[in-house]
Amino acid sequence: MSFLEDYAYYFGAFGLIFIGLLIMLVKHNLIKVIIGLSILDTGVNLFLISVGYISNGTAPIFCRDDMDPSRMVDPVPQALVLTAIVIGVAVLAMALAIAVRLYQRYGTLDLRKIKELRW
Amino acid sequence: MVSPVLLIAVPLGLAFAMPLIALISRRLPRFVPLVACAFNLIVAIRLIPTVLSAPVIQRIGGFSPPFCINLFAGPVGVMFAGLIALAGLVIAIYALSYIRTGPTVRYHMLYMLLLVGATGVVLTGDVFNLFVFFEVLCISSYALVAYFGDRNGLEAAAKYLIQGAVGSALLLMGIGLLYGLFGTLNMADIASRIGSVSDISVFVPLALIVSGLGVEAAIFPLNAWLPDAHSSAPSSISAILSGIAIEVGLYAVVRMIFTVFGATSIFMFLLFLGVLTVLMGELCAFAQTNIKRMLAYSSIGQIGLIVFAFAMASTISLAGGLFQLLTHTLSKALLFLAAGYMIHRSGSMEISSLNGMGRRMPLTSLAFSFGAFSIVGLPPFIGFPSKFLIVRSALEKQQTLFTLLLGFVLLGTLVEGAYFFRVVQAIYFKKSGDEPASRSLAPALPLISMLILAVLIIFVGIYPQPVADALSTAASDLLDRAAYIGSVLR
Amino acid sequence: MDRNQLIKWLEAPAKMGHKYSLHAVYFCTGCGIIEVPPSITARWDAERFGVLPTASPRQANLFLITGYVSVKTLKAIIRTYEQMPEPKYTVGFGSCPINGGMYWDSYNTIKHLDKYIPIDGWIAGCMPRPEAIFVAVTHLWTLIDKDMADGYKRYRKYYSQYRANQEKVLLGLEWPPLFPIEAG
Amino acid sequence: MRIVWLFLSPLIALVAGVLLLGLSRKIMARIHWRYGPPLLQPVIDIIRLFSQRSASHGILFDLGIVVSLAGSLIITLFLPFGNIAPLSGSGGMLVILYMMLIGPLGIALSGGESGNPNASIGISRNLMLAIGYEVPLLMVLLAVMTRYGTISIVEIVRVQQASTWSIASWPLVVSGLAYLLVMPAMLGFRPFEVVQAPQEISSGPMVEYGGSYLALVSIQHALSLYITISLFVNLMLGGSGNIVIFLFKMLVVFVLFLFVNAVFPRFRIEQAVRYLWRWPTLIGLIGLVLVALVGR
Amino acid sequence: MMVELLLIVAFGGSLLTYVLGKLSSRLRNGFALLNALALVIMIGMLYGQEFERSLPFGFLGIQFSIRMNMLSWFFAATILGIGLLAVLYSFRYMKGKERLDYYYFTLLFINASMLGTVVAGDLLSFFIFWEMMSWSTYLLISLRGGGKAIFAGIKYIIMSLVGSLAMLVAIVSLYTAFGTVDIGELAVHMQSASLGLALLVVILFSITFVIINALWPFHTWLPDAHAEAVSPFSAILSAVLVRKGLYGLFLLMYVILGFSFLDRLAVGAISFSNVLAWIGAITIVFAAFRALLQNDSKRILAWSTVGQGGYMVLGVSVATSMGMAGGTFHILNHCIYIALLFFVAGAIEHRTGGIRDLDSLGGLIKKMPVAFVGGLVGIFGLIGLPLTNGFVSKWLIYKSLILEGRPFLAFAAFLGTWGTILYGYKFIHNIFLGQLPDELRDVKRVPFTMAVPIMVLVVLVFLFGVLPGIPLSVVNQVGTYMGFEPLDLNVWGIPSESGTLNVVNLLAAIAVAGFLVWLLFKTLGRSTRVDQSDNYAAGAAIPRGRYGFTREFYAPLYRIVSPYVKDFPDALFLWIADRTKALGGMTRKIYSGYVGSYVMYIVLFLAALVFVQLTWSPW
Repeated sequence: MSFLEDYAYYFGAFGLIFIGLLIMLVKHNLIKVIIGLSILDTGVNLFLISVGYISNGTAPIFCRDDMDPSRMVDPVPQALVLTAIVIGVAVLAMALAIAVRLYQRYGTLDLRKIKELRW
Repeated sequence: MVSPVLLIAVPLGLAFAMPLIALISRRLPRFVPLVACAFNLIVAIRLIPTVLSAPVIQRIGGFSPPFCINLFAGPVGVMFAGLIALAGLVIAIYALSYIRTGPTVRYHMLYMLLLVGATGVVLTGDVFNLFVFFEVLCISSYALVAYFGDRNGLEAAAKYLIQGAVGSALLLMGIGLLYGLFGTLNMADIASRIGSVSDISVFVPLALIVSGLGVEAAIFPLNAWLPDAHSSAPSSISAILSGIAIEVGLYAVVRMIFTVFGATSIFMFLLFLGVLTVLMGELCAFAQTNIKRMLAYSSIGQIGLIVFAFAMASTISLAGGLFQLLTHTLSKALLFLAAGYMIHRSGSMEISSLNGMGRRMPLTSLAFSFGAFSIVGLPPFIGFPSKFLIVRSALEKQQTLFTLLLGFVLLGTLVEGAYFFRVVQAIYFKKSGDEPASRSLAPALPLISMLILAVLIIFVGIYPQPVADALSTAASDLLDRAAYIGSVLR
Repeated sequence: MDRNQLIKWLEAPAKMGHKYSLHAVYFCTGCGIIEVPPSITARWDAERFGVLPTASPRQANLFLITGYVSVKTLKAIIRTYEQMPEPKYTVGFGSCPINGGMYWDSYNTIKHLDKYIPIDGWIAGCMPRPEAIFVAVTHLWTLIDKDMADGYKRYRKYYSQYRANQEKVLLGLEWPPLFPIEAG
Repeated sequence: MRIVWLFLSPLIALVAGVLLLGLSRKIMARIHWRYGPPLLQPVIDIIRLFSQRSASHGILFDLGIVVSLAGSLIITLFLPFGNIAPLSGSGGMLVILYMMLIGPLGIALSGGESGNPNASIGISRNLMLAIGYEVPLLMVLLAVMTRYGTISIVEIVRVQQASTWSIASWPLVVSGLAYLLVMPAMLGFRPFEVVQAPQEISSGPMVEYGGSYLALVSIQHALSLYITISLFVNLMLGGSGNIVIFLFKMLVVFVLFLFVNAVFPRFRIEQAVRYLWRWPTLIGLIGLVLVALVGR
Repeated sequence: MMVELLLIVAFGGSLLTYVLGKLSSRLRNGFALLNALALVIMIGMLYGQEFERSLPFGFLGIQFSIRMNMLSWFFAATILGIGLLAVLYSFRYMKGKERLDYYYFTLLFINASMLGTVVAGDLLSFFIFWEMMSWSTYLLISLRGGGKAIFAGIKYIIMSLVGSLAMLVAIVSLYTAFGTVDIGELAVHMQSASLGLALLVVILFSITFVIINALWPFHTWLPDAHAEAVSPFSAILSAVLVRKGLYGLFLLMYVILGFSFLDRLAVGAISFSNVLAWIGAITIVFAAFRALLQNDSKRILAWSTVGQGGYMVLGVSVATSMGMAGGTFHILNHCIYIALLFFVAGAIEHRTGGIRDLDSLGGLIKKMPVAFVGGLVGIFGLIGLPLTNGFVSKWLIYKSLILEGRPFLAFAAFLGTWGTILYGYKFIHNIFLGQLPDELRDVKRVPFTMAVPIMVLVVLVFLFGVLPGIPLSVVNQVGTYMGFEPLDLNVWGIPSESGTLNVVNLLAAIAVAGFLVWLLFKTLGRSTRVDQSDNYAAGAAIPRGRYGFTREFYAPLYRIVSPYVKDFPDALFLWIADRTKALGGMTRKIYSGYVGSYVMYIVLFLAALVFVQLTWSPW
């Protein structure tokens, strides 16, 4: 079980990533693709978090003398993820804004029909 | 002693101050990018003599590397920063009169953010920081591509965004893996430890990062967004995207591969990829009838050429690649700027609508042909020394493979020549259809910006020696991992 | 070739040339031409008299009009005659050129050819035999000797009359006058 | 002596050429079972022509003829006649080859100026026929020059007299055969009489010539007969040190081709060129290859 | 400093011409002429000097240098001479046309670049000038506008680009091998070069020079370009620009490599010079027959330029002093008479309102006597009739071929000459002879400033034809510079044991014979001038408008040869261009416009990376 315990996050993360990618590959609706993108982002974030995660760890703050540094959760990934989430949100907002405008212009969100630019 | 932080901080501050400035006067924000870029340019030029002797390491937050986020202002970084500032300045001048409609304040703000992102990417010494700056660059360019809010712009922006987001997700994943492996995000630190783990475990982040950055760098086949975005964006943005954004992406790829991973074995792969990119880009461009799409595909071809040069990984080839990068920035920017006004005048992006443009807009046409000649690599324009260096480096390998690949690359150049000369002919020698050949110049400001670029193109083309010297220093900086690690982890 | 003739030739080589080198343009106007091929081929061999068919009037000095002359043909005859270099000799062959022959009452046949171009000699008959050509040639020799084959001079002298006749029957000519026509 | 020959040899050539012309008419007549004109009939013709008044079409119309005749006259100075070749030291075979152009070219320019389409057709046929027979002829001449290693015709004649006639020596016999096949075309004899073709295009380039023009052209024609045959005799039959023997050789060759002339009908120009580019060229090529293989 | 000054004057003059053109067209014309004249005078002063020195600046660490010797001087003199005449000619020809400033600027700029190529002392500056020459030429070819001219321009620049890329690779490989591109130093280094390198360099350079020299099978750009350019520029193109290819060959074969070295590259009979000679031979015959099929006055001349290039290459590749002299002299001669012919064709074009179609011209001898004399003399030179300059050089070439035992090559050369006669006569006949069409009744004479260059060149054709010793002494010095024995010369020709040439004898004979015949003709003949309508037409009066035979002048011959002399290389190149475009059309289909597939590409790229890693594990 320890294996599953240790790596469950990774499986979850990669699962999300694959789900996200799959959605982006097979779905034709722009909103769904954006949802896929969001899932992908979430997966990546989860992955980043899990890199630094130690089960039953402590906060990486030396508030007491007997804190075991090896039990501390790495703070850096969390900072990273925080940033990444912000960025993800920005991208998402951007994407949605564009989707709205696109719908206004094209009257559809079907990416198979939004193919004026090609070749 | 100026600090490289200023290169990022000042424009960033100005960008966010833009809405405030707009409160003072609606006319003022237009000049802010000008000021910022001029400032950056001056700073970069001031920095160059310093960094040529030794790179400036700017630590942020008081820690010392590898724990802090550091800026590494080496020759390459500063040169790129200078280049970005230069291109930014010229295009800002152009945009003064080109961008008149729409939310202009936001345009200038996003434009500044784009430049900040680009400058950040080239100056940073931290992997995650790289990602952040990249996202700044990307998000602002998504928005800028859709600036006019027309059908094509929005479609291109949507596609660009989706691909860009996938790319950054991959990049982020790669960075996460790197961190998982080494527990550090400092490039120099990672570089110094990269040998300590097995090849296969380095490979996965490498593959992810190369694909992630490759999307932005428009390496074939990750470049599907490029023709759409470049052709649909406003011409000033096309110019900056072509001239700066993909270059910065390339820089990032090169920095990661050369300095961080030191992965010499991927070069062969990149070599073939570069040749393939050249051929794909040029062939697609050859079949185009839309001028901006043609220029965009030509950018792909140029990227291929630069990748080819970088992948040969010798001092000369790197210098050649950097030189080609410079060439591409200046020439393609010039081409897009000139094409922008010609399109503005004729109202269509079809090449056939440019017929007889040489009489209607003589100076703009002249600028366009300078750009075209330069891209093709004809002396005495700037394209020639760069092509010369690339050819020289390929031949100095003294291997049949390289000579053969060079042959393919030159084939690509030939095709490039074919379609560029076609356009130049259309501009000068074809009779325009119905419109009487009245002469009208583009407004003065765009002309000034084009003139600056044209003069630079010719001047460096005639006298490339100082640039080449500086670039070969930069190239050895890129190649010399030990020096990099040493100077950061001092 | 007796001695006297030799002396005469030395005196007037041109005349000798005109006599013994009659290059003919056989103008195939009508049936008369049928007698010409026998005369120049092996049966009668005109070449021994120096008579040789030529392809172009420019090279010829003998004009043999063989057969009836219609109005339309007359134009070609005049043109051909005018293009021949002087001195030039004209011979009408058969009765038709002389007086219209059996077409005497045709509206479209020229009855008096010598109203339109000068004729130096006639060969009567319908058809004349090929021998008659040689008779004509020898007669022409004597005429040349006596300077009596002067059709071309007459043409020059009375050109305005000839031209007037020609224009009358042909209702105008397409080419300018060969010689200047004095007013009146 | 050389000065005398300078003026004498064109004259001799002229006389010989005119005689050949007369002879040809006589012999042709005999072959046709006719009596034929007197031997001097060409002379009479020329005298007659000179005495006629003729039409001129312009300056070039006059000049072309003059240049053509002058060019033909000069070639006789380059061709060894017996042992005499007053100007052979001024350029050799190559000059002869080029000077042989002047005759047809002069007539072509003059005839072209006349503006008569028959003349133009004749000239175009003349030039086409020329390129037709030049292909095998050049092969033959190059074979001879390469074989003897010189471009001087006097030298070629000398070597032949020292050893044996070209046409009787081993590799050159093939070339000689090709030369024989193209000779009628060079002489303008049937079956290659397409240039003048009196019945068809009214004697081609000469259609507008009358009077003195035709006289000069006749003289030129006579000279070119002489030149063509003399070249053949010099190159293939070893020339001769003796003028009489030389003329006799010429006569033999001439009569030979007269027989060909008398019995053949006429090719169309296309057929002529096709023929010339097939058999004579093939044989000439074999000859040239043989010479190249055998060497000097 | 003279050479530097020369270049400065040449380039500066071209720029200044443009600037002055903005002020006044008169000033511009005057200055252009003055500039060209000054250059001619300066090059005249440089005669016989020989030096080589490096310039105070360089390019990417490579020192530029310039050299002046007889070879350079020879080519420079032809360039500047023809340039002067072309400028003079342009005044009237280009009058009233658009973009004259641009025209004069580009013309002078091309001349300056060509001058640069011949005085360049190192291969890099040679290349730079070469490229400048290429693109400026491209800019001028299409000046006339219209589909054909544009096609010609693009064809030229693409082929030229192929050439220059090949040359770039060659030069850079020399540089990487020896660390220098100085011609003098390379000549020393090359003697110790490996055969592989030498072969590569020779092949690449030859591609370039064969392309620019328009030898078969890379001739295809030339007929279009020369026919479609404006006539003064066609003259420059044909007379001097194309011959830069030969200059390059001279440099490569004799100055840099040396003939003995070239011989080492031979495999059996396949040696460089043999291949070159055969290419020349094929070019001659092919071009001659192609020219026959043309019906455009300038296109005929353009094809003749192709063919004449073959003669020069033949002469050069024989590599005896006689062949060299012939080839080099032929460059000069061709430059004279082809410029003359293009000037004539241009004059016709100018006066008839742009008619180049040989079927619609005729009878212009009466209207444009100067043009006629020019055309006739030019064609005579082209054919190489005795007393014209073409004769002497062709004589030298033929003779060297025959004496070297290369009868097949000589045969090709001769055959080409006969083809030349055919199309040359067609040129003369269809333009000047025959009947004057009604619509050309009021064509005016050649204007004075156009007649002057024509007459100058006419005089030169005869002068060099009658006194070939004068130019040949220069040619001799060129040969000596390249390491050949000087030819034994007189002012009137070449005395030599295996066949001498004495042009003065010829002149005397022709003069005397011509005089005698003329006398005979004048005393005995009497003739009257007749009108062109007084013409034999089987007794009919000829039609007023037009009565001539010009259309399909050599129709029977066309029918025979046209299946065999199709322009196969041209068709091949066009096919390649077409296929490339189709390929581009196909490849760009991968950018399908559907985002899902784009994302797929990213994933696939990643997969490919993984696949490569797993299969070959390079990382």
